[in-house]
Amino acid sequence: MSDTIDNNIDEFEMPDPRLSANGDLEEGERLIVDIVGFEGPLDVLLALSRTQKVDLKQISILELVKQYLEFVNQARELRLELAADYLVMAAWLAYLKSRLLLPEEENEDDISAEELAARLTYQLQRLGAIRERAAILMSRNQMGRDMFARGAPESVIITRHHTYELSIYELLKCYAEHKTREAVADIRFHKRNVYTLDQAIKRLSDMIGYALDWTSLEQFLPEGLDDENLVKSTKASMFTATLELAKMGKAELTQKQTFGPLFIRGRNQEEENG
Amino acid sequence: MDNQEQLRICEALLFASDRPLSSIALAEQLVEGSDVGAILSELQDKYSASGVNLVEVAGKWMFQTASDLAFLLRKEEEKERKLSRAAVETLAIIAYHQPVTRAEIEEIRGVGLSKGTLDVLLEATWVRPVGRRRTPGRPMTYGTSEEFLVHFGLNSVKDLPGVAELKATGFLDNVNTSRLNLLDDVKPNEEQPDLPMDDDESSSEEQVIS
Amino acid sequence: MDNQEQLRICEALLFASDRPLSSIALAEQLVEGSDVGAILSELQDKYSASGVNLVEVAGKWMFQTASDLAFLLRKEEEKERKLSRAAVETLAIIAYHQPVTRAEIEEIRGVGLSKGTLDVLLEATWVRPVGRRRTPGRPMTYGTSEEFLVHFGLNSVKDLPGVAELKATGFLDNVNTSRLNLLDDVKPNEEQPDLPMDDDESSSEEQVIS
Repeated sequence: MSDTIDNNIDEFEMPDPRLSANGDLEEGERLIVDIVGFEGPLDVLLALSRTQKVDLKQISILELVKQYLEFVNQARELRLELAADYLVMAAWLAYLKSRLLLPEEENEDDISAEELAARLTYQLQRLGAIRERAAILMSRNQMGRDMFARGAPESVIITRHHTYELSIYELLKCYAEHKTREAVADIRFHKRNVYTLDQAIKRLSDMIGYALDWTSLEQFLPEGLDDENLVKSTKASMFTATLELAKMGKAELTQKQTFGPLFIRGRNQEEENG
Repeated sequence: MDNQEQLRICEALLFASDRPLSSIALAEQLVEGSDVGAILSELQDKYSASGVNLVEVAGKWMFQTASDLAFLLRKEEEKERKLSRAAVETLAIIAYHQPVTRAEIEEIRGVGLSKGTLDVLLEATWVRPVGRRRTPGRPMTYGTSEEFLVHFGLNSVKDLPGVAELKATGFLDNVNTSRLNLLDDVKPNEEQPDLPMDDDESSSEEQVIS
Repeated sequence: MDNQEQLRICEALLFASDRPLSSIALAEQLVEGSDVGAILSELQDKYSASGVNLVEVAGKWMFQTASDLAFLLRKEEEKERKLSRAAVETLAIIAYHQPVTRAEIEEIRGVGLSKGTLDVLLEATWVRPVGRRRTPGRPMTYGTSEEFLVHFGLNSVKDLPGVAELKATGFLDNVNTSRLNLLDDVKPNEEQPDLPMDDDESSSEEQVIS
């Protein structure tokens, strides 16, 4: 079978070809510092661990740390630009290395160096395991490459007949709402024919001087009004005007019975007279 | 490879192909000297009683659903659908203002009318083209159909309640009574009667509908 | 209709389709009381030696060319969807760890995930967003689709190669994505089920895919 490299399970089992291409060279120089080919520090670590040619469970973390730091140093000597990730990992591994070499201090808060090493191993194993599965997955027969579905599917032709549900209520409601909106949009303000309060106060003030006795409010209303709206407006304004004049102390009001006529007389005059 | 293997390959090729295959094209995929004709006729026998048959069309071969089962591939579906709000409003405007052109509907609604909205109403057979306006461009006018009246149980469009009646039945609750006069503009367009449509126009419209 | 007729109907429906059909969908087309399971297993037998096989994928049923003919049918000229190494690895992580967040994928691979990688898998419709994690930021989680199962001939994700071993070794345990987790205590994520996606989120995500 002409398998592509993706299907080659061995790729993940063998030492990484990116590292071992210059197999003749010394251990330290054997690294091909081609970081472009690697996908981050974990990828490099996994590739390096493969060169130990042992089961991932038995890899020597110290050895791995040494290899990685060499890798990074060499890259720096060659003035290759290393992403920050690589340097962070290098710093962390250097820290781990020192912890592993020094006698462990009695400190319950700290995680032991062995535990940290075990976690790194776990991560490498996990990545290794998923890569194996990825290779196995891609080596499976694939639809459209190894096996095929019906090339000319006969689709089910569905003829849909739509019936529409709408009640007369919904229809009318909708139209009414439309009309409501339209009405709102069409509001026009007509100039209303009114008798203003200022007009009323002036008229009442002028006339009250002559009303020394109680006089019905009706008597003060202007005559000859035929617009009913204007009559209403005039009454309202004249009533308000009497209240206003009473407040100013220019008039006195009295009403003998509920809903009965309202009587007014001027006050200033009386005081002057009295 | 034995003959049976060649048959299996033929079978797979015909199954996976997106077009009918000639016996020559098939032969190219088989070991030299295979009797394609014999293989095809054996395959045809194998499938003759199945739900799928191997048929020869225009000198080429393909699998096809057995003709007595063709009904499986054709389904009629009755589906109840709900009209969009725009469609209901458009229908109402056509009902009250008919005959009315598309431009007039848009003006009344104050928004553009998407093609689909009118199509849905035409498909529902509630709305139909009724003529052409005697104005520049002779635009098509729309009105309601007999199906519309039947669906809503109306004898004629004159049975639709007027605006005052809508108010009386509470449909126009939110509208101030004093403005009702502003609403009372529902009167049919008193213009010259629209032109009747020619027969061919009418049929072309139906094509749009379908 | 006798049982043979029901079998022909199943055969025709499955043969006509280029995607798997569920036994429920098939049963809807048969006379009431038909034993779909028995019919399917009879059909499977009937085709077991053919160039076309009836297979169960994604919990559904479909005809496809026999896998032993792959080397004969493989279309060399058809440009194969070549996935990058990152994409293959990401696909495997999503398949085995699903539902999994972007941050978790990055944690396992030890490297950031470029936007294109996930896009390729989403575009291939092998991967889909499946919900949101109940953690701060409510990150989107990803899983595999039915198309994924069909493409790789799997009945369910439980049938992924070596899934049991991975589980046994603890490699499928919760992924700790807190930064510098090597230094932190490994705190398993809380076992709250992920949030399902809202409809609108789902559709907006689909727009990204399409």
